[in-house]
Formats: sequence, structure tokens, C-alpha cells
Amino acid sequence: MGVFTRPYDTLLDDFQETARPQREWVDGRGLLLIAGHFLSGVGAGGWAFASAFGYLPGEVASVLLLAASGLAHLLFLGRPGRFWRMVKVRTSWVGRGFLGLTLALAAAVAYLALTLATGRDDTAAAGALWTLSLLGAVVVMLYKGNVYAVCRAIPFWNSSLLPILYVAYALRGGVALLLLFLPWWGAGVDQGLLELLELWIGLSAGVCILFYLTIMASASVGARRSVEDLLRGRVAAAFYGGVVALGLVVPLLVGLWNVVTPVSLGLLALVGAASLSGDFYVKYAIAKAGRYLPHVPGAR
Amino acid sequence: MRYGMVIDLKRCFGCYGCQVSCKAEHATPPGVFFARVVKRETGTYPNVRKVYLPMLCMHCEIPPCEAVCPTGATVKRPDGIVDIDRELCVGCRYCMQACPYEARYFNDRARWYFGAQGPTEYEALGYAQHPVGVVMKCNFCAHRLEHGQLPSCVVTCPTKARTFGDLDDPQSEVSRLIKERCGEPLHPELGTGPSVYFLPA
Amino acid sequence: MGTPAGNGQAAQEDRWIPSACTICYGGCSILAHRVNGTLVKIEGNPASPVGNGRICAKGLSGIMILYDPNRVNYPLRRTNPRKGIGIDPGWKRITWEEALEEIQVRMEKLRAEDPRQLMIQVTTTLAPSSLLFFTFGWAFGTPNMWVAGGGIHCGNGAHAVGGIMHASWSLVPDFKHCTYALYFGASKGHGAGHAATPNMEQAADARARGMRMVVVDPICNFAASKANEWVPIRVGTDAAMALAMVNCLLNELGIWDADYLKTKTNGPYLVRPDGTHARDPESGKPLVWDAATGAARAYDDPAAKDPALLGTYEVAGEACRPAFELLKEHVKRYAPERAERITGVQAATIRRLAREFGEAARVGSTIVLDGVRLPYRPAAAIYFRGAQGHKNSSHICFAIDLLNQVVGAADVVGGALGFNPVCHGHPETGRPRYVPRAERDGLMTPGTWMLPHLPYPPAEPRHPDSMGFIELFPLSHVSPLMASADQEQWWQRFELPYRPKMLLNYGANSLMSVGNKDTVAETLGRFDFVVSFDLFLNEFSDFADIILPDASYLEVLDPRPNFPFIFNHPAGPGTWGWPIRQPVVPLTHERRSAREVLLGLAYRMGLGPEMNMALNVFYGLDGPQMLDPKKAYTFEEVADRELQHKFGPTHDLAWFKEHGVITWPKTMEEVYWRPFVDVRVPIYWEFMLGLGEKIRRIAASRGMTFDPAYYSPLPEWLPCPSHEVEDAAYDLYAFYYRDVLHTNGFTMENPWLDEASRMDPYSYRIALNTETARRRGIRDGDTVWVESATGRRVSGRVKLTEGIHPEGVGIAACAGHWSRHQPVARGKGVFFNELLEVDYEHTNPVNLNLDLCAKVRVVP
Amino acid sequence: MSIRVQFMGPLATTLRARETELAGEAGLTLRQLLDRLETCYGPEFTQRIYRTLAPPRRLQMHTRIFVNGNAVDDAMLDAPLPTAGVEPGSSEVLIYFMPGASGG
Repeated sequence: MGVFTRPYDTLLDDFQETARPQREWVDGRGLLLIAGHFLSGVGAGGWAFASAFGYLPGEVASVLLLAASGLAHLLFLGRPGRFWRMVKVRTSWVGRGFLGLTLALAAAVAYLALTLATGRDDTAAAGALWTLSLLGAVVVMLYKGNVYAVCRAIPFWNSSLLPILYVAYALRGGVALLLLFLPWWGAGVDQGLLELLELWIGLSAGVCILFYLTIMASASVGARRSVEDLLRGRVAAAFYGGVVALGLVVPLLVGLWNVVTPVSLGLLALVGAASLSGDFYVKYAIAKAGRYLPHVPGAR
Repeated sequence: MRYGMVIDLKRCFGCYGCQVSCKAEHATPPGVFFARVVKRETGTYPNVRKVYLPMLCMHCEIPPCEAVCPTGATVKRPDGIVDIDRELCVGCRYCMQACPYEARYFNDRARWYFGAQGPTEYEALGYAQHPVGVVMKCNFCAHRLEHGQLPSCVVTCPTKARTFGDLDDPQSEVSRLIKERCGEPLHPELGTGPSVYFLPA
Repeated sequence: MGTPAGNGQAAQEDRWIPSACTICYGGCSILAHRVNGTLVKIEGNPASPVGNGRICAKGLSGIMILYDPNRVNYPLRRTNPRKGIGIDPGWKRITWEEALEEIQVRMEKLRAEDPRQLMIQVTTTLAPSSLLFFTFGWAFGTPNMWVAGGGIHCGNGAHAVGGIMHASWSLVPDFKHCTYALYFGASKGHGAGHAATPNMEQAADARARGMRMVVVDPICNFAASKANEWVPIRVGTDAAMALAMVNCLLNELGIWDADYLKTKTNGPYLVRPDGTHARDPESGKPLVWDAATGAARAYDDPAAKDPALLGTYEVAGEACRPAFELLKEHVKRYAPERAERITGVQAATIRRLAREFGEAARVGSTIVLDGVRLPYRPAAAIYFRGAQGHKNSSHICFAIDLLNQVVGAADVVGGALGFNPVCHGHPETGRPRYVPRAERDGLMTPGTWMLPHLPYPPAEPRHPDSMGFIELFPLSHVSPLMASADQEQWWQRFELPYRPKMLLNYGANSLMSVGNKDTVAETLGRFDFVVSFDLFLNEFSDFADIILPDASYLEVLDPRPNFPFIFNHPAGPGTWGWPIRQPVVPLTHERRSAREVLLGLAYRMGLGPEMNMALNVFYGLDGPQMLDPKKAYTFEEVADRELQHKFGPTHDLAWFKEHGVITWPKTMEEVYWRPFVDVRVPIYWEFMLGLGEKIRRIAASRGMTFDPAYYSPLPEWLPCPSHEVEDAAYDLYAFYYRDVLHTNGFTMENPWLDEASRMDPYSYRIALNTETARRRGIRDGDTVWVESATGRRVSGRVKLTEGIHPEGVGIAACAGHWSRHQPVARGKGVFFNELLEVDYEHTNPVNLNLDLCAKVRVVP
Repeated sequence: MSIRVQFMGPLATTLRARETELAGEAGLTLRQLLDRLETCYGPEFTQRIYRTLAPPRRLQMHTRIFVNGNAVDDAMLDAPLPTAGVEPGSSEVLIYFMPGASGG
């Protein structure tokens, strides 16, 4: 088996667990998918805010992120060459996500091209393209959470709260992306407005997480094992370090400090970066902590 | 016609016969188990109870895997069997996350049981039928059913714990056993309507 | 595999070849599916009663043995003279001609000097056909033969007593009719071994029918896990519990089968104060007291209408008592309370189980089957490797079987059945035909056995001239002295006139199957020359000089995979089946069938006449099929003759190759034979007294002493060395058990079985009681050392379980390989036997079985 | 008549002889032949052939005697030896000692 034995060995050990950890969507090439979910979230959120403020570098960055997310998804697939078949939107969130991402990307690129070519962004065509791109972005934001939420096999994911959490994170990611550009952005944007927005979304994300975890802890044996992984187990480092410290505490502290005395743009950029990494770690941690439903109640 | 299976947990003692016979019949690569055995323990000394749970695809009435599949590769056949069209599967493995019975496995790369020593004569012949980069699963041995044979795991089970037949036919052995012995599917609360029933130990 | 058309290759050849599995000695019948020359699937053979078309995980995994790239394919010659564990022999490929030449030259020199210098070692995994290797030993003229671990771990104990009490190799409940099955340290129907797959089917049917199963075992897995009740017991104390139950039956509940005891056992035989039988002066026959006429008569005197089972009677001036009364008195010393102190099983439980067993036996009831009225005792107590694997092995089996004997549940409907003790043969030829018969003192001896060496009556003990001293201990089959730490000491004391020079091995990995590796390694080092037929290089190969590539069971012919029927043919009512084993794929590389090589070697060395006569005896050939001493035969011809000898010229080898198995119905007289055969079974082993005294006389003068209690005619519970370890630090008992996924040390290299074992919670782990581990700060999955009081140690990962006795340390199979030539097996599982001492002190002085439990401590 | 006796298996090793010729009168029984062999080879021989030294002497289970290719059992011990050996007027007796060793 050579270098590829590790997943095989891990699988055989996993079978000993009463609630088997899921590996496909996080280990090995699974990390590409997590990256894809993170990038698409930030890209969609970023596009929404950047295009709303008409801040070109932000818009371009968002489009690049969306493209990068598409690429990451493709590289994760077992048969990338058949990506165009993922069109069954009637019941599949992956199908909807794929079309959403394609729509958002195409419309955004077209909108940018048009506005750059005509120099005006208020024409009817630009407006239509912008609306389409926003629609795509919304679908992308919704798809990420729901793709996990419908999986009844993994109790920790199977919660209607997860989509809301991922939407909140997508929006927050968008804002964070713009914060990153602040040092180069200069006076064009009202710093105060952005900051409050950031604070509000950060708090909401935090509340969501806590609310989410408490419910899940009591939901069923399967979820409890995942929560234990998250809080005390193999995912604790990513959770406390990435999600809590980097993703929430740092931005909130800087945010509150900024309310007291305005801080340098560089520091706000740091807030953006921190919350972006927090966003990635939330997706990684929740995916990593996923465990399949145990089959024998009361078994050790 | 709805194919179904009944597994008698009073008879099964976890000999892994189903797992290995399925592996031999379908030449599944390392780590892929269309059938496998889960062994658990409940209770405290000395009132301990061992649970041997043979697992396989439950061929659900409302398959969660079919719903989430973005390309329509997973399809529920009129005879109840849930199968994968290997030409359509894009390898996104969403179905693996949706299946509460962990019945699906990803054939990520060419892999052999003797690793660097290369494939055995049997594997070279057998693995050719499994394309890489797609998901694989049990299909109730559809190729055997076509020849009027029972699935391999049913034929080999040394304790005759596995019975196979038509759930729609009230006179069939499977229907009778389910009624007489109060057969229950696994995780009925999920509403997937599995076609595999377990008779209590 | 199914239709391989998936890969576009049209299936020109698509055949199902009937044969027999040999991954364990169940020998279940198989159908091998060969497509375009490649073996693609193994299934059971529905036409054969040995499996009825079903097969277990091991049987199915044979493909991965056949095509394992680590197989030995060419003869190899050692170049590094230094031998030791892990020392690279420096294998060099040689031709068959060179190998056979060197072997022949050495053997001829050896035979000229003293043929006893050749030792033959054979694996039990390939039994019963591997015993053919002993015909070469007889022809060569050496008495030094053994079956390594398999023999001294269960061969001597369970099987020998099975022969004395039930004329058969093993004991199973009559799954068809039994309502109460009491298992002592056995998994019958839930594990590997004799008639494994058919037993699984029968046991499952019995459980589904509602048979109540009670399993007395230190660990709750396989049989115990499916039982209605698991009775955890301290390791090595089964005899104490069984005797306490017999005590309850006889002295508290007053349940026994007087008719059966009077007519079918030596219960009524009168016993003099010195323990020997009162005998008729002229005929020497044991006397019974005929209560009807108030006189002592010979046991078989028709005038003795009502032989007494109880009371004291004056015979020739001595107060004599029937043997049954002695038994009834004897077991009083095993009060349930005393048994509780020894076994840890509560006295109340022992009393309850005894009552349940006694009532379930329905003493006195009968049943009509196929128009034949038969005794009906639907209760059975069985034992096997687990229970008997202790120092007082014979008495343990005897004690447990007494439960059957006192209620008359022996080889009757519903009771404890031996494996096919009677066969009247195929309707057309009347062969194979064998029936137990009465031997000395009217006591039973089996109608057939694995080899001519019947278990009863025991031969006269003689001053030994074999390495293992089995002539000194006639109730033994094989002996640990063949690989014990103290063998040289005993050889000198008994002035053995020679020393072993050459070892011929057939597939046995004795370095792992006997006991701790250093002791066995030291004994292997004493050989000048070691030849080994093997499928793989393994730990034993480090000590070999020539390795010969053997053909696997899928590449050889064997006329009798399931004969003698007492070994692995399914017991109970049903159908007789005589399958054959035949090659399912042609031999590749330079592999050869060891049988053909052996025959060729014998003829090359001019042993033709001896070899042919030995084969005649082994296969029971006479008349037209008898081998002419002057001719040379291939094994194929020998096989053909055996088949024609048994089933007539129309059923020759060609017929069997096509049909695979011949079947014919069993009759009630064969299955439930006790009422139809006038033999008695000893519930009082008087022969032990004389035997013990004769052995003592020969052995004591040489410093080989033993506690006379071992030769008591009534069973005693005697502690094993592990029960007498004072050092409190060693507070747990390590034991090993048979894993359904494995056979001895052979199957860990099979990737499909290894894969299942790695998924299995217990297969490769050390099972430890959760509470016991918690008190020692050991968590699930920790790697620990298990250290014996004698300083042996072995490590492995812990699996916490509630399903084990608090003092038990349970380890599966014979795993823990370290040979680099078996990459899949290497480092998998735990090498339990490393904890076992191999010396006379740890050996049963009656049947030379090795004591298999060790007092240990577990250290993180 | 001349009687050719062959010792096979470990018996030959113990008696340090593989074959011997004996002259015997007509009507000689197998038991008498074995008694003559006992005088030549001593108790070493009879301990292996018979179950007990004390009469009635019966053959060991794992000792097989063939007279002119036919197996002999206890009942035929006292029958006169047939003379239809390989050469006319002689008989061939083959005594095979097979110690047991089984297990598994």
C-alpha cells in the first residue's frame, strides 16, 4: 500500500469507535473541500459588500476567491472531468451550490467587465448582472450550511442552525475581506460604519456557535461525541485556537478597542485576517468533529 | 417487487463470513466493505451483552443518498435496489455523508492488499471492474440475482442468519419472518424506509 | 467473483471445482470458481453435508493464501551456519534435485546409524491428512513424531478422554434435540476447528429452536456471547465446578440414571479397600453385587439381574463397595461452597445449574425417532480446549463428562455426542465400517482412531526409547519433552542412547505454537539439519537448513479430508459425506505437493516396502487395493486405491474429481448408538492405579516424580503452577482462546482476515476487565506489558471489556509474528505462548498435556 | 517350511535387525513363532508386540502383523501359519510396529 496506507489504517481503527469519525470531507484531499467552502463563503460575502460599496479591488478579490473556491471543489472531486453533470438541483444542495457558484462567478465577471468597459455601473444591464451575481452569491452562502445540515448520518451536522451559522460567517467573511484592504483603501469608505458592522456580525456568530453547541450536546449520543471532540478531543486545538481565539476574541477585542480609540488601519486589517482564519477553522472544526450515527444504543 | 433482506441477530455470532464472501464476490479493494460486521458490547460485568450487527446497504425506500447526489448517478431501481451508475458519479462523496448506515465507500486510488508487492492475479482481474475516483456500494448482488442466485452473503452465512426475498409478497420467507419475529430496520426513526430488517437477538 | 465480464475479457473457462478447505481442520467442503485459469471465488459445496453449501470467513479467504506474493516458490538452502531467532539464514535458491540429493544422503547416513535420530514434526492445521507424514516416520523407523503445539495444547487432553468416554475425538451437544447445553471452555458451533461450519449451522438452529445454552468461561465472546447465561469462572478451575455439580446431582438432588449406570458404565463394579476391583479368581473379570440373588458375579454374567450401585458387600473377606458409591462419596469433598472459593462462581449458582441440568436431562424418558424407541436425555455438558488446557487436564475432562454419565446423557438423543463414533459404511460397500467394542473389563475402546494407537486400554508403560517418553505415559499422544527446556536433563537421566540430529517439518511453526520462543529455539538449535516443507518463510524457518516450497491446499490432492469421521465430520443425525480435496489451480513456480515428494524420497531411499505397508495401514488398504511392497506408487494412485477400497471401483478417483463428494444417509443406530452396542464406559478409572504404580516404578528411580493424585481413579481438581504463585504482584491469570477468524498462527498473513481482525474489537488485542484496568490506571487502547511470574513478558494494546472475569487477561489465537517474510502478519496481535513454560513441571503426568495458563501482572 | 520374518518401523531399530529366517515345522502357529522370536530378542520384542506380558497375551493396537500380505488379529494367533508364501512351501511374516502420535 505504500504511502497511501495511512487512510486505510485510519479507517480500520475508526471502525473500533462506537461513533465513527467522518474522514472523506476533511482528511487528505478533503481539506480542498473545506478550503472550497471557506473561499466560496468569503468570496460571496465579499462580493456582496464590495459591489455594494463599489470598491473595485474588493470586487476583484471576491471574484478571485469565488474562482479559487470553484477550483478547490474541482480538485477535490474524484472525477473532476464530469463536474458539468452536477446539475440536479431538485434535491441536491451540491447541485444548487454548483449552479449558484457558476451563476455568481459568471455574472460578477460580466458585471465587472461591463462596468470597466462603460465606466458606469448604473446602466440597466449592469444592474441586471449585479442582481444575478447577488442571487448567485446568496445561493452560495446558503448552500454551504445546508450541504452539511441535510446529512442525517452525522448528527452534529444535522441541525437547521448550521446554515444560519454559515450564512453569518459568510457575511462576516465578506466584511473581513474588505477590512483587509483598508490600509490601501484610504478614505473612500466610512470606517466607523464598517467597524460596527464587523462587531455586530462577530457577536452574532459567537452567539450562534454557543447556541449551536448547547443544543447539539444534548441532542443525541452521536452529537455528544462530536462536541466532546470539539471541546476536549482531537479537534479542540483547532476549535479553541482557530475558531475562538483567532476568529472571535482577537477581532472583538480590537473592535471594542477601536470603539474606544480609533486604531490604525493596519490593525483593522489584522482583524480582518484573524476573523477570516476563524471562518476557515469553523468549517474545518465542524467538518472534522463530524461522527456518524452510532448503531448500537448504549454501547461503549 | 421490492427486494429485501432479514438478518436474525439471534443466529449471527460475528464470524465475518458475510464480509469476506462479499469481498471475494465483488473483489472490493482494501478498505471497501459492501458488507461488514460491527461488534459492540452493552451492560456491565457480569450482565454483559454482546451485539453483532452485520451491516450492508439497506436499499432504502426513500434513499437519502439518492436525494443528495448532484449528478443523478445514484438511482433506486424499480425492484428496490439502490445502485450507482459508475459512468455518472463525479466522486463528490456527498452520498457517503448522507447515508446513516455508512454503506458507501470511496475508491480513491488503485490499492492492493499486498501494497508495494503489487496486485495478486485475483486482484488484477477483479479490480478492473471498479473505476477509480467513484463511490462504490452493495447492490444486493444484482448480477447474481439475474442468474436466479441469492446474494453471496446470504448463501455463505454459516448460521443461516440472512434471508432474502420480495418484501411486497406477504407469503415470502422475509415477510413471514418480519411478522413472526417483529423484525425492525436499523434507525427507523430516520424515515428512510430500509429494506433490511433485523430480528431481535 | 461474479461475472468478470466487467473487464471486457470474455470468459472462455468458467468452472466450479469441488474440493475441501484446509485453513483450519474443519475441512469444510468447498466449490472453487476458476475463470480463465484464475481462482476468483470459493463457496461452500451444497452437495456435501460438511457445510451444506456454507463456509466461514476463513474458508472464503483462501484466494489470498494461494496468490500471496510472499509464498515460498523455490527450494532454498541456508548459507549462514549460525542459527537463532531473527538471524538471517542467508537463503540461496537451489534446485529440487540438489535439495533431495542432500536430504537423501543425510537420511541414509542417519538411518544406518540410528533411525531414531530423525524427528518428524507436522502441523495440526492440515490434519487429518498431515498425519500421513507419520507413515514416513514408521517406514524410516523412528518413533519420534509429534504435531507441535496443537498436540500438547489440546490433543493429549480433550481428545484422549473423548476417546475413552465417547469413542470419539470431540464432544458436541446433540444440537438437533438438546434443550440444555452446558459449555465448559468450548465454543462448539461458534468458532474454528472440528466441523466448524456445520456446527455453526446446527448450533444456530438449536438456539433458534430454544435450546438453553449456559457457557462457563473466563471470557464472554463467541459461544458465551450467544448463550442464555454466561458464567464467568477463574481460569483453570472448571473441574472444581463440575465436581461440585456432580455432588449436587448425586448427594443433594438425588438425580442419576441407575439403569444407564448399571448397564453402560462400570458403576456397579465392586471396589476393594485398596481401590482395585474385586475380580473373579478364574476369569479375572471385575465382580458386581447382584442384589436380586445376594451374590457377587462377574459383570457380564447374565445371571446378575440387578447389579447394586450402592452399599457395602463382603467379597473374599473384604468390604467392597460399588464404584458408583465411591464416586458418590468422593464428590462430597467438592461442596459448592468449597467450589465457590476455588472458582469464584457462587455456590447458589452452582446448585441452580446442577438442578437445571439434572431436571433438563429427564432421566428415564425415551423418544421415538424413525420408528425406533431411544433413550432421551436432552441435556449435555461439553468441554474443549479452554477447559482442558491446564495441568490436571485428564481429570478436568473426566469431571465434566461425569455430568453426562451420571444422568445417562452420553451418545443418546439430546445428550453429549461424540463425533460419529459409529459408522456402518456406504450401503454398496459397507465401508468405512467401525463400531466401538468392549475391551479389558468390558470397557469401551473406539472403533477407529486417528492412528493405530488407541486411547484405551493403555499399553504397558515401558522404559522410553523415544525423545518424548510417550511409551512411559501410555495415555499420552505427543509430548512437550520434544521441545522442553529440560529435555536434555531427562534424556541423560533415562540414558537415552541417542540424540536428535535431523528434523523433518511439515508446515508447523513450532517456534510459536508450543511455548516461549527461547526454550523452543534452544531445542531447535540441537539439530544438525532441519528440512521444512512450508508455504511461507516464518519464525521457524530461521532454524531450517532446507526449505521446500509446499503446495497449498488448493493445489493438492487428498482422498480423505474428513476421515476418520470422528475428527471433523459433522456429528448428529443427517447424512454421511466423503468429499475429496483436489487441485483447483495447476501448480506454479517450483511448488510440489509434499505428499508426492515424501513418497518419492521414500522410494529413492529404498524404503518402498516399509512405506507401502505403512500406507496400507494408514489407509486401511487390503485385498485388491493393497499396495504391493515391491512396487513404487504416486500419491495419486494411493488416493485412487483408497477411494476404490472404500466405495468400489465405480467410485474411483476420476469419479470423485468430477462429483467431489459421495453421500449416504445416517441411520438412528449409527447416530444414537449407545443402546445398540454392548460396551461400558468407566466412571471409575481403576486402570489409573495400576498404570500410575508401574510408571512410578520406572520413572521415580530416574528422578521423574509426580503427585499420585493425578492417577486417582476418581477426578480431582488440582491447582496449576499458576494457582500456587504466592507473589501478590502477579494477580491476574493470562489465557488464550480460539478466534473464529484465525487458525493457530497461520492466518494472520491473510490480508482479508487480517483486515477483519484489525476491525474486530478483540482479535488483536489484550482483553482486560474494565474495573480491573481502571484500578491500575490503564485506559482503552493503551499498550501494556503482560509479565508472567516466571519472567516471560509480551506486549500489546488493551481492549477494555465488561465481558471478562476480573482476574482474566484474554488473548486470541497464536499471533504476534515477527518474521519479516510475512509482512501482513508481522506485528499483528499478541504472542500469548511466550508466557508459557515448557518443561516437565508444567506438564500433566498422565497425558503429557501442557499447562496453558500463566499467573501474570499487567504493567502500563 | 522356511519362514522369512521382516521387522518394520522402529521395531527394526530396537531389535537392531530388519529380517530373519526361521525353519519351522508344518502346523506351527503364529503364537509359537512369536514365542521363538521372544527367545531370540528377549522382552524388548514382546513388550512391543503384546499388550501385557501376562497371559492371555493379546496384540498391541499399534502393532500390525501381516502373514503373506494379509493382516492378522488376535483370533488368528493360534491358527497354523499358511504355507502359501512367495516361494512355494514358505511363508512370509511381516511385523510392523507403529507408535502413535496424533493430535490437533
